[in-house]
Amino acid sequence: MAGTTTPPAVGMEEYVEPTWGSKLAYVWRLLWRDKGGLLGMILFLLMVITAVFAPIIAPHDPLEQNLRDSKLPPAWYEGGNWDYPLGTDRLGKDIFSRIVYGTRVSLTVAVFGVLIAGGLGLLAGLVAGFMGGKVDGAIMAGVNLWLAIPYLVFVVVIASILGRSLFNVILIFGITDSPIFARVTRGEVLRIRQSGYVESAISVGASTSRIMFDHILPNLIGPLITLATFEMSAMIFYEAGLSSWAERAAHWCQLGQHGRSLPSILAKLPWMVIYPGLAIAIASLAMNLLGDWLRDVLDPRLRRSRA
Amino acid sequence: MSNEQPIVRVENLKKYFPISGGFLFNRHHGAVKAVDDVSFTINRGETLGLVGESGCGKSTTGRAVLQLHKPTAGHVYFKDIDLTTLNTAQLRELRPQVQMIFQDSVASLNPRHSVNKIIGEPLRINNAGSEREVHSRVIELMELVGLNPRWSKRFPHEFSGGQRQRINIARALALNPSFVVCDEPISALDVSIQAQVVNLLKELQEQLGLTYLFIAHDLSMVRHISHKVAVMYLGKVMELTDRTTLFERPLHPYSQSLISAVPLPNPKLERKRRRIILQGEVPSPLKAPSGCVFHTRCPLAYDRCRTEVPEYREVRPGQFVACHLADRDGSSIIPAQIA
Amino acid sequence: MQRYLLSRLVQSFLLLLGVLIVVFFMIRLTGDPVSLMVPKEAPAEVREAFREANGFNRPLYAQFFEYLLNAFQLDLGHSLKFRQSNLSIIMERLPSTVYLATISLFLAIVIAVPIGIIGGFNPGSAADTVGRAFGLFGQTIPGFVFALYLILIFAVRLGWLPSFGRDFWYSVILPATALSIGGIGQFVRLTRSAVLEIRNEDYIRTARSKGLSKMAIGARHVARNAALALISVVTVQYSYMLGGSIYIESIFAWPGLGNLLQGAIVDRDFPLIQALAIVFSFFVVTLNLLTDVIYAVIDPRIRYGS
Amino acid sequence: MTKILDVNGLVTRFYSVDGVVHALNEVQFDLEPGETLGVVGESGSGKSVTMMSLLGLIPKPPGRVEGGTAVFNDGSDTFDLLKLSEKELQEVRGGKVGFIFQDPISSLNPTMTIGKQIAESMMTHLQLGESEARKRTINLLQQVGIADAERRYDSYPHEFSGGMRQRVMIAIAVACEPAIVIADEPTTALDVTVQAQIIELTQRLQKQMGMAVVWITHDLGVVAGMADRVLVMYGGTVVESALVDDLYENPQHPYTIGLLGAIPKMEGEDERLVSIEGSPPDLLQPLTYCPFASRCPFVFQRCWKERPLLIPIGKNHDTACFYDVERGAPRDHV
Amino acid sequence: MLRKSIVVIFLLAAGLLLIACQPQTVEVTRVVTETVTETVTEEVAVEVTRVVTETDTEQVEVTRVVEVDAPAKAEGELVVAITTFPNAITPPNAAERQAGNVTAQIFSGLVWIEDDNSISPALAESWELSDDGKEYTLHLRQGVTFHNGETFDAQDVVTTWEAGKDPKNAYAYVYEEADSVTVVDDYTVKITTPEPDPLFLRSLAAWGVYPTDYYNEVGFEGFEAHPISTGPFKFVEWVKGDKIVLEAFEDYWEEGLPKVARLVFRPIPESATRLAAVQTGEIHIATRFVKEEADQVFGNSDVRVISYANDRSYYIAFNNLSSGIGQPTEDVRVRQAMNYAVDRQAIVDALFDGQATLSSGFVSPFNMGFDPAIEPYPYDPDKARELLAEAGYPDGFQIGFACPIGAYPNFEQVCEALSGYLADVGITLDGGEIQFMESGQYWDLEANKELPPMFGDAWSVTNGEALDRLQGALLAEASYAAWEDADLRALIEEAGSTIDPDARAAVYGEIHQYMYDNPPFIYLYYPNVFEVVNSAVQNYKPRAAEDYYLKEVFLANSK
Repeated sequence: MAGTTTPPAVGMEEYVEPTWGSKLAYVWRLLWRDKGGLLGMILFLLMVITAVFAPIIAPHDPLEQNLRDSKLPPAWYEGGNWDYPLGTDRLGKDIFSRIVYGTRVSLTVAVFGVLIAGGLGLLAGLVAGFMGGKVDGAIMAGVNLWLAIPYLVFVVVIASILGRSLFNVILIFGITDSPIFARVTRGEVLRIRQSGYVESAISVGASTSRIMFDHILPNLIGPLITLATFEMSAMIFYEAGLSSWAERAAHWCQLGQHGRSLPSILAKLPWMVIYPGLAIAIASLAMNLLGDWLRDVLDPRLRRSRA
Repeated sequence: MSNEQPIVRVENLKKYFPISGGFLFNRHHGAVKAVDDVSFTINRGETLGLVGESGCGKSTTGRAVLQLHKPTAGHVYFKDIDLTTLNTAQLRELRPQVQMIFQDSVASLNPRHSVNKIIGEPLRINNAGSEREVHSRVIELMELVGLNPRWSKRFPHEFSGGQRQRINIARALALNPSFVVCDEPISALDVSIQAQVVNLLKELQEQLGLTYLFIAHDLSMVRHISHKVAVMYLGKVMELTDRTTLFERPLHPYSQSLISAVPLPNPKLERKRRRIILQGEVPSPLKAPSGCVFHTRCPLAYDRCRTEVPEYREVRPGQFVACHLADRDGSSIIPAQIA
Repeated sequence: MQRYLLSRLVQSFLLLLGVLIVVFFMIRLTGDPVSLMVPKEAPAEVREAFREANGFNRPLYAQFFEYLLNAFQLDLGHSLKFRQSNLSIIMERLPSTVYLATISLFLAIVIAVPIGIIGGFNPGSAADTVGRAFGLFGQTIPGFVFALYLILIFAVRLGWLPSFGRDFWYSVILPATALSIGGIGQFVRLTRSAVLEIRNEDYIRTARSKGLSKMAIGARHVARNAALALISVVTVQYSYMLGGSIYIESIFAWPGLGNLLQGAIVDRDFPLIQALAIVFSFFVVTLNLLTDVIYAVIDPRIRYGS
Repeated sequence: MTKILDVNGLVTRFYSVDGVVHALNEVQFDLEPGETLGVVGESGSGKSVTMMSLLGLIPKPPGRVEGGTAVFNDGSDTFDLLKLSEKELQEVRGGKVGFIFQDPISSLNPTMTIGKQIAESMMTHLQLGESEARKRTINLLQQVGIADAERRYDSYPHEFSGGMRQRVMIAIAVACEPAIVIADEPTTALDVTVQAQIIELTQRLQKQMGMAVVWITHDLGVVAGMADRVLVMYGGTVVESALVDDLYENPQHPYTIGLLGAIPKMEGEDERLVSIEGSPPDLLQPLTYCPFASRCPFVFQRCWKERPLLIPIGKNHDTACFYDVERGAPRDHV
Repeated sequence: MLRKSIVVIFLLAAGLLLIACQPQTVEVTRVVTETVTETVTEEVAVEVTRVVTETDTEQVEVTRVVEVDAPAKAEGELVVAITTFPNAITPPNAAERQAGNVTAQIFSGLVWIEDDNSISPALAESWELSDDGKEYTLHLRQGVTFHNGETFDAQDVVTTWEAGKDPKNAYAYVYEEADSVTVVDDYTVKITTPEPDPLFLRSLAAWGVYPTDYYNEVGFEGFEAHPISTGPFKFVEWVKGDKIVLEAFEDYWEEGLPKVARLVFRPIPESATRLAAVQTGEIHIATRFVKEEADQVFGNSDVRVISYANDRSYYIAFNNLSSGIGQPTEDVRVRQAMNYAVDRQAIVDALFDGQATLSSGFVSPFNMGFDPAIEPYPYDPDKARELLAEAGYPDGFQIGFACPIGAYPNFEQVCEALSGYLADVGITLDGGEIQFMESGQYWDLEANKELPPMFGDAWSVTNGEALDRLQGALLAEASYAAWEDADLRALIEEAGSTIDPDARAAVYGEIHQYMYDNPPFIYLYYPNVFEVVNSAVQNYKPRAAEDYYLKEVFLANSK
């Protein structure tokens, strides 16, 4: 062997532990590559900021009524003024402030709805997937049953029993959406259980709880986060439709509140619907784009390993 | 090896997978006899190679030996303890001594765990000391298997196939086992890397006095690493003997054809060689043939093979065969078949 | 395969039984049916008479078993508002709903699948971009808002199409368009991703290695396999269109089940809501079963599978 | 004899998330009519990518063929494969060049009968009608050793065993009697006994139809028995090319030497296997020096500075190395 | 991908452009409009739309002059939109106004209520009431035939009563108001009531008559499926959920009526669709619009807007029967204060574009005995604060407040606005917010008297007298009552037993005054309802109770 000076071999470079900065830079690279994801992320962050700082951003209390200033058009139209940038509704509430606070409500519904649905679904899916056999059969039969019952029945029933409140909207979303999470969780659990690393963990004597919490749960996160994003988008979408429902809270659109007169509002006071509607569409779009991106990034089957 | 003391003794091991299904109530429609009456012993410090084509039950045997699949029947003695009688807790206690290296090095490493976590997991499970001690043991193991210890915080996808298999080996060795089942540890690797891993396994065996059950379908590798070799076909051992005997004077027609099918990396020899090309493929274990399971593909099969299951027995000292022909005249059929 | 289908049939039956039970108790949870159903002005004795006449004074379990027994005899009770058997009311409306849903589904497939296929075959192309945007548009625009604009434009402004009802063969165009928009969005995205995935399959590489043209690969190899990926979504969407078309049917005064349900909710006609819930569940369960059958028919791996 | 295929300077890159993968770096080889060329190398060495690049089968994006020529000449036609339009390539694929892929399970369309999958090729290239194609397909199925071909025509892939599926793949590849068949690791997923069957079948068909066969494999044993010539690839480039006997007896590239040493013998006492330490090269870097440098036992400074090109060192024997193994010293005239 | 997103936004924006083209119109027409339809001469109906702009300049615009030329015989097809799917089209079952309006075209009652609420003969040509006020003798019209050719006689009235009180009917109790119905002779019947009932004769208007033979033949179900009576239109078919088709009855007892040959009812629940369909000419008459919708067809000469006040009184009720016991609202000054605290006019302007009549009590301007001298409470927050202070609540108080959802137009917003005004005088809400409830649950709680001490509701009457509304809301034993006041009870009971209309009107006047001084409610408004009809429709007169009769309606030929 010819004794020679060799520079460090390719691929053998010193391992640098990723810092927060480098991790963020990596995420940024992934985002930059998928401009849709980038847009989704920016919009999502905007939504979060809007929700968190709603009292600072909104010029008015969303519930404050001022009948003298009712039905003002957006500021740039004749008759509008910058006190109410996007105009007012029939009680003289500021549409812009309502959208700002509505972001809060929509995000709350989406986040907690997904948390409930995800929590219930995760639990059911984990138990079903992990226990297998009769337990699995029973849980999945329940899941199928749940899915076979029309969503409106839940709405009608919960509305009648518990009345309308933001919490109940969340509850409805949580309950009706949980079977989806259960199915996905179960599927993933079954897949992960079959995986080599679980088998090898068993072979070194890992306990059931260790397998559950150390091996199965962390690997569930990716697919579930992706699913959650899509479901949040759907919830924001439906919350607008159901918002008749959760009264009082400052909602986007409040389609139900306008009830049957929505079309006439569209014609006469379009700003009352357009801007909130646009907010919903943008939110829904953001979550969809973000979900698409997360699916690409988090799905281990699509992730490229470094050769 | 001089040490002739059996450390692992497998007796009449069976693993049947029930086929069930149907509506309303699960009914058993029969069973796949993945492992059907397999017996062998492995001496301390020795390697038993287990070869056969896919679906022959060699991996299931490996898992059944380690009780990762509960055997349907039979006994597995490890240092005279019958593993089949142990409950989960007792087994867990014994796990450190018996370990397994899995085939697919990608799938058998949790993608979300660092190397440190993966290799240290068996130690942590068995409470082998403080985190600092565990870490120093991990470093030690990484060095042992030829991994740069500074990579301990990396994740599996940042390693190449060969390196991942080294991680697997390091984990298996973490608890100082005396017996390791290697389930096709090299078949997913490139040729040059295969040699690295096999060399490593051999070195470790010499260094640590390990006993291996080495499962593979690559006969040349099995020959290289094993002391004894068992040939499986459809859940049964067809032939078991020391490796020299098997490769030079195989008795079972299946062993013969298997050996003859291995391509040799030598063009001249290869051109001269006459192969026994078996017809067809391994039948589905769902519908295993009657009599000798090999009779449907055996070039020498005759009536008796179709009806009567050949007895698995010691035809010559140390050479166990399950074939009626070997019964008649074990040695006479060899020269006719192998060039 | 017959065994498989038989077992799915039995499962579906059990599922329906479950639905019957759950729906009954859920509806009962909503409160005393009598105060919901009797007009506000009615005197107290009228309420009691009503309670008695409808059997609401009996113990719950007795009511439940009678309900179950009746359900097995295809008697889903009587509507309070219409004073008719629920099933006969539903059967009167069913054809309209099935017709609308079927046309909508057809429309969604015919529009969305080609867009998805083109996008999936040319990811990143202009056609793909437009297609994806169209898909997102379909998924983000609320169907009923879309419906109102359809009426404003095509009925009021242009006067091309009727604004409501089911009087002419072309009456279905607007409601079907409105109802299909969400499905179009979903189908575009799913078809696209299915095609993208299938494009990377080894057998497509094989097909290309045979020298087949893009068209031939698309038609012979991608389409069928993409269809497999789409079937379950299509049936889910169809059951949604059958059951969830409340807004659309209501806006277009379409004489179907969604409209009926809308009215039933407004009128708090709980027996009818209950019957409709059961019928909608029946759709879901039947369509699930149908999905399995279709899979069994077109996927040879199931057809001959173990 | 004119070469049926002459490839020079083939460059293919993949534009991936992590950067540009330099998959092929000026690959150079040729193929004579009727010969069997073994292409050996480990995964990522570029064996498959080379063949796929020639026929436009690499996924685009992210792949891109960025340079080189590949002159195809079957006696009647001469053209550069890399300059053909997609439409022209379609005529070549399946018609003049047949492909056999590694995994017969995923490489067959699960929802199409195997008969149709074979006949499809004939109908495309030979302009046969359905019944004629069916007749010839059944005939072909018999030739590749599928019993009861008439009935099996209408079977689906999942009803076949692995070996049978690979026979179907072979039938697809040779359906239009191409001049070249490229077999991409066709036996890797198969058992040894089945592998032997497939090798035998391929050889028989090759003789019968007079095709040139390119047999891609990582198993030096397989090509030893069947190839006329062997190409060893490493790091997206050809490192050695020689007649089969010459290569096995007299390997010149350190990688080839290592590869041969890594295979255990089937006879005699076992010695320690020669293992090539280290890992395959990172193709994210452009190849400015010898790709094998980091693993080479003979490496010296020049190897890190310059990339060795393929040079003839004997009759029909080329290698890309600065070190003369026989002499035990760097080559001086390169 | 960025490109894609831009396209998405572009598409969304394009969709919104359709909406965005509206605002200009809106700003231009942001005027207080008032649409009045009046018949100017007998020969020519001129529809006059008077537009009063903000600057008070008056514009009179003649949108259309139509030849009034009533056809000699019934011709043309009149299509009327109804807002719900009728459950039934027989009088004892037609559960709400829309179904009742279909029924009214098929059936004729025994008496007829004129537009001014007076009673005139219909199938009963004349009647006498016994001295004790419990026995009515009706003399029936002769020569009246049913749609199936049967002749109408006294037995049919008995059949009508018997069929009507069948407990299967939703409104059986209306028929149970009669104790007995007996045949005196072929054209005379005697009807007795258990107590003297001033409103009984009115309810006979709703007794659409049943043909005895036919009813006995087809039974309850058969009759529901194919009703037959003596009305101006006869039943043809009912396509459930789609349409109800009637056609003119040639032998109708009123000479020369009806004037359209075919009458079709189309259920269209969505108001936007009704509005679209009436604009396209697919339907002729569409009802139940709000002002904003009616404004949309402003300037469209194909249709005209009809608006009129609806006798539905909106109010916020107080409770002194259950949840309100011990609450500040038991003090009359507090209740007065709360009436002063609310700017009704502002609410009505903001939410109804001013299209509502303010309420001064439970006896409405459309009711017998209404005293126009009693003005609605003015908006006077200072006075409210003063009264509150007087009552011992200078800083206000906190109280529970509930409102139904989806029951009445804009009512949620009305409640919100109201709570804002109450907050101005220091009255805040329990839990800080209004308890909004689904209407079903709401009525349920209301009937069980479990609503909070303050809750919103509305009550309509259709017979021109406030009695039903007074009895239902203010007598403790009534299902939906939450307030009891001994003096008020005495007055209501007096009104309920005074047969003489003039005397009754005087009692109503007293009640009006009493309830103004001693309000059990916060009075709100009577909203106007809007209808849009095709310009060709002539002689169409809806009433305050939202009911209408189409026998005299005809379609002008000119187009």
